[in-house]
Amino acid sequence: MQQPRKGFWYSALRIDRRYIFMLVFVSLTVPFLFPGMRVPVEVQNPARQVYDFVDGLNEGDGVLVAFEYSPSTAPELTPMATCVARQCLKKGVRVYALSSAPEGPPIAAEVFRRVAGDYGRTEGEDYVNLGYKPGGVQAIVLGLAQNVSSVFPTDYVGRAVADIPAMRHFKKLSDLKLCVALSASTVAETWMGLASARFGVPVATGVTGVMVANFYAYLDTGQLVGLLGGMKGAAEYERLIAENVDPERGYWFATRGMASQSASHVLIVLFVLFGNLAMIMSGRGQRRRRR
Amino acid sequence: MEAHGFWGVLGIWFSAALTVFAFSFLYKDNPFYRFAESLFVGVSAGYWAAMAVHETMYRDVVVPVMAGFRFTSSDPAAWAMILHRLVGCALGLMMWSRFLPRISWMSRWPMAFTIGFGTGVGIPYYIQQWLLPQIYGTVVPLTYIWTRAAEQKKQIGWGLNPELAAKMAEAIPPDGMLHWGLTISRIILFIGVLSALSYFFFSKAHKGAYGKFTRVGVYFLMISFGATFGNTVMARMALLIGRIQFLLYDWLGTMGVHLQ
Amino acid sequence: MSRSGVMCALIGVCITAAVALTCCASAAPLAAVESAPAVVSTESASAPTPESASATESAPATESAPPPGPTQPDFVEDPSLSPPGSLVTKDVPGDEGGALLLMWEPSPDDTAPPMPREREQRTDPALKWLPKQQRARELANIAAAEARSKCGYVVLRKTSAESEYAWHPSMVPTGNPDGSEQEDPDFAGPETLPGGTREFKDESFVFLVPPGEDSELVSDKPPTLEDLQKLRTRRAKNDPRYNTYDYEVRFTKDGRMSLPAAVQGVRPRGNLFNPWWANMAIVILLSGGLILGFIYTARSGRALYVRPIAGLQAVDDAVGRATEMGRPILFSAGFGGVGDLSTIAAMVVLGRIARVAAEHGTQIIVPCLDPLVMAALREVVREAYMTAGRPEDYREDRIYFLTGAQFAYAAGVSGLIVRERVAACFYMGSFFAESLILAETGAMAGAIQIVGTDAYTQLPFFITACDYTLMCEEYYGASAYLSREPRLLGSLKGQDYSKLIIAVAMVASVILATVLSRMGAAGMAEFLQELFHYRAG
Amino acid sequence: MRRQVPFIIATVAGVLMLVQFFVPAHGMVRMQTVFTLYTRIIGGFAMVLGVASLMQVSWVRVKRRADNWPFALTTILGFVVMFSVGVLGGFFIHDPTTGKLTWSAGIAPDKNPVFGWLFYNVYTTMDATIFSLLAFYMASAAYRAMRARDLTAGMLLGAAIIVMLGRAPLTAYFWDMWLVKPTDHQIASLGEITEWLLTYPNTAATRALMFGTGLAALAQGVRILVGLERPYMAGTGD
Repeated sequence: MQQPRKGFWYSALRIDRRYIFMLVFVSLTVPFLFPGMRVPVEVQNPARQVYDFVDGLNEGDGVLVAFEYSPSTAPELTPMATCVARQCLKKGVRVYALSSAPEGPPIAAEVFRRVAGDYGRTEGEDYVNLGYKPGGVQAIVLGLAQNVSSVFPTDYVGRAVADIPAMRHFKKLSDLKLCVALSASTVAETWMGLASARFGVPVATGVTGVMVANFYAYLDTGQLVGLLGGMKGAAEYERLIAENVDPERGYWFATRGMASQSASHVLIVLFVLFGNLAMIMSGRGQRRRRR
Repeated sequence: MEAHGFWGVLGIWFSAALTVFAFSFLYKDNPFYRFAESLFVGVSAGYWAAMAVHETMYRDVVVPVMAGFRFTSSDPAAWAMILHRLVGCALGLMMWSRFLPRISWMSRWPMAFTIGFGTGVGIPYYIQQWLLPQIYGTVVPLTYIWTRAAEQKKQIGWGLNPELAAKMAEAIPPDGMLHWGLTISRIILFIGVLSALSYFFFSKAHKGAYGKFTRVGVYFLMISFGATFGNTVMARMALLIGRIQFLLYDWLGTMGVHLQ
Repeated sequence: MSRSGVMCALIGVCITAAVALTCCASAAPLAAVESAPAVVSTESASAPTPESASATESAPATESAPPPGPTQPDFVEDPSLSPPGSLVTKDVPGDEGGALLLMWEPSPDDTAPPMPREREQRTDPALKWLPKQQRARELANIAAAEARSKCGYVVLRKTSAESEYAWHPSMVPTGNPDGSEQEDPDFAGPETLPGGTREFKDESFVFLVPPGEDSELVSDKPPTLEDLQKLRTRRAKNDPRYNTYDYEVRFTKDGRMSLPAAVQGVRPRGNLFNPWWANMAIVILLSGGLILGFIYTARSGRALYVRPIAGLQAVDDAVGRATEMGRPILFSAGFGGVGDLSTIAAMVVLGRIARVAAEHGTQIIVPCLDPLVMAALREVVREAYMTAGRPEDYREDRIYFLTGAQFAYAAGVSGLIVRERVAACFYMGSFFAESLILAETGAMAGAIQIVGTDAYTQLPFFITACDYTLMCEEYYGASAYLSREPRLLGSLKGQDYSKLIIAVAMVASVILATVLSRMGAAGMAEFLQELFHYRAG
Repeated sequence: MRRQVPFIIATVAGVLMLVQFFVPAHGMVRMQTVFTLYTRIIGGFAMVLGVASLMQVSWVRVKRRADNWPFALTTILGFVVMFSVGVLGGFFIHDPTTGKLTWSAGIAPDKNPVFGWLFYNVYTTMDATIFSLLAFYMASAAYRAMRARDLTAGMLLGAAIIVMLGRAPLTAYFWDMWLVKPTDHQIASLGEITEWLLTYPNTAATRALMFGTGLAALAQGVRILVGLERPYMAGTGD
């Protein structure tokens, strides 16, 4: 019964986890020391569907971007918001941003500040940052379906909605052609359930990698028109933007992170394989009961 | 993050310090991490309490009630509005009866209300979100047959750009052909749904042929969990990449080192 | 329970009915004056329906507002153009009462091909399955678009109390439904509906909120009382509870417009049932009925078989091991609120764990995320200690509120696990991203970890890092199995049979759909799918 | 009385909300608004209860000079500063154009410099950093915990590896270069394999889980409505 408690494989399994942490940190940091490196990204269908849907919109249509996340998940979700804003504003599609989280509007403002100037778009005419509203996303969507100005009497900087030219084309939810819900929580599902199922406005979502697998079930039923999953999804969208919309400025944050992302994935896979190999070699496979 | 100023730079240094403190937990538990942790606990409690005071007590109670009193003379409906706020506050105050054990039974009323409300709202939401749409998505013909009309309709619906639409139109085989790939995939999907559902069926012991079938369900579940694991690795790495970018670009940036 | 329970149930039903009636009564003015007296004629005949006195009273000064519409219409009235025929209104079914459908026959001068009505679009196989926006795009693609752009229709509206018609708000680019817009200098006439249009859905109605609830009041620059009064007066005109409405539809061509087809004294109606959700009601009634039925079967004493849930034995083992080692155990009820079902299941499991722990004399630590949950868990543990006959060992300060923030909580608990050298960790409830921090720290500390959660995104980490995992329903099943209540077991059976029904329905529908589509009856297959459709409108 | 009134309240509130969903008439919609308001207000008051508990625990530790009491003091200080700045800052903002404090009704972090500074440099930073610690734990779990002990675990592992490699652009690129292009697309690209895995087997299992979770939630809801479970009774003595 007693297994040998020494040997290379045994000690490999008992290795201090701090070395593992160190390897992770190195694998993520080193690619950033070579800023010129650009990893080619293969575009998948769910991201292409979002791109194609926006591509099919006409100048003057309205798209709502819901910034339902806090800065802690910004590395994954902000590149998506930037891409949507870039594609829409380049075409002249109006973009409306809002949030049910107090952390959302500053991020939206930053995205617009970064993108709008590139295409000569102005706040109020081509895009509006409506700010945030407490009380939960359900109340917001139900209110928007009736009348925007009842939920958002002013925009983020306090201008009355009645004075904003772009808001003439967004009086209630059904005036919009697409909602993009960017979220790190089940809020994206709520947007989908209400805006799409109840009020008939197509919804695309951008979610963190954790939630992607579950959202495929909604993609299949048509509850979503498209899906951006994690930083990879954002990088795919960035590639579509860079190739079709704006070759100068398409590649941004997510693509820069892809080298690190690849390195870390390979590292984790190696960890899994090595750990299993060590388990087999040291004969510790039956130690723990599993289901 | 271009414009900084003194407070901006101080903020970046302070957050960089907190970041390093938090990472130091990976080495071992230490006072620096404890400091960052306890500060975070306090600050987040303060943040949420301030939000509660401001968004609930002020915005939902004080503002409407104060405004409502101005209308009571012209519109009796204002009294009803004020009454609703007061009822809400009364229920909220009953929660505080927990501070006094002798009357703590009063706190059951608001709790009962909250729980009943959540239950009533939750039931239709779950059905609408998880039951019907997923049945709807499963109840499709297992055989997928190409038809030009259906494919082209999809393209109009998606609003594809012309080149892509033309390329896709070329790929459509003649009407009436069975699409083998999709058909097999749909059969797999259907078997997967049924077998995984049967794993969560508690009225029959997992024995014999039925036991094998539920075993298939477990395999599907495991593939799904594996996919979730893979995607989550991507998500967590992305977040760490975000922090590393903060350290490399913003923090080093304040010291005049520009990597980009 | 029995007699007083029945009494209470009766009282509950009575109160439910009373409150429901009260609520419907506030919607009663809508139901009383419905769109029935729609006058179908081109020459306006009967007077508008008189409003109830109370309604006029609470609508602040409707008559004082001047009509905001343009006084000089941009179309010249031309009696030689034929007006559209037989204008009728129809309430939109299954809504709150904020929409009204106008339907008319196209003017004889309208040469454009008729546009399919929304109802017809639903049944048109070419359009039926497209969402609303895509349907509109498809319609616009149809070749007749050119003919349709040559002529059109305009809709004018006024409240019955007003004297002058104005362009319908949705036809005026600046028109807000609340009428709060300024005069637009660029106004160049209303946006007309394309030729061939036969219906128009007026969705511009809004319900006035009680005074004081206006969202303007919470903005940075709250309006003065007078401004707000004016705003409310303007908005009241769009509230169908206080007004009835007169409509005119005119045919337009080349800057001219025909005489109107008019309808007077109509208003939308709030409905008492949303037919689009009938299938949902059936599911709730069927499954709920099955569950209740099995509960009462179980209470009558009949034995109901439930397959053993293996994870539960592990719970007792873990507490036993903690006792041997003389270290505390940790319980986390996750991130659900006190009303969440996952938290309630956690309470049941905690009751069991705490009782075993009390019997063994093992300490139990419960850090909480939610003050309500904390209060509830305290009581659960106290009761467990009482049941075990050791109320003196119960220590309230071991069950405390840590923080409401997710990662502050994760950080706090992981620090706790290391510091207190916890021997067994139980994570029961709904968990999010912090699951890995908790599970990994516990694994590092060498604790036995047992998980029950309905958060399927977190299951892979729990499965890989913990000793035993109750997945999703198994977790709910465990709470039924543990509490050994016949009622809970009964409801588990009810769920099982609901699942069986779903499975049978799916198998039958899929086979039928496959056969039908092979036989070329794809429409029938789609009808089958439609039975499970979840969309509202 | 003490036992039955809460049950009646819970049942009435629950049944009314359930009925409200199917009855779109304005009165019922209005009732939902009012009930939501009640719940929000109750939640706000309950938050005070929770914070009081946290402060009590921390204060006791400071007073008794328990282990690590300075950290408890840090918590209290952090709370006091953030709370007072947040509440006061919610009412007064510093207007940069006039240089005066003005009355306000906004708590938005970037309208209030002190609150914003604490929010972005403490709250946000720690939130993001602790979130990102997960990446390290993930790696450690992959090395120490993910074991192919049997077929099911092997499948979990295999699916995870495929997805991880498929989501890593670099490996997908090399797969494409070495396997897909030489065989003239007879072998699917790694990205396509991942997509298929996610779209079919993954969706199948997700659906089964959704059915189960939805029904379980329904059952528990029914039990609460008919009073077979009374979670609201807990925590109040008696």
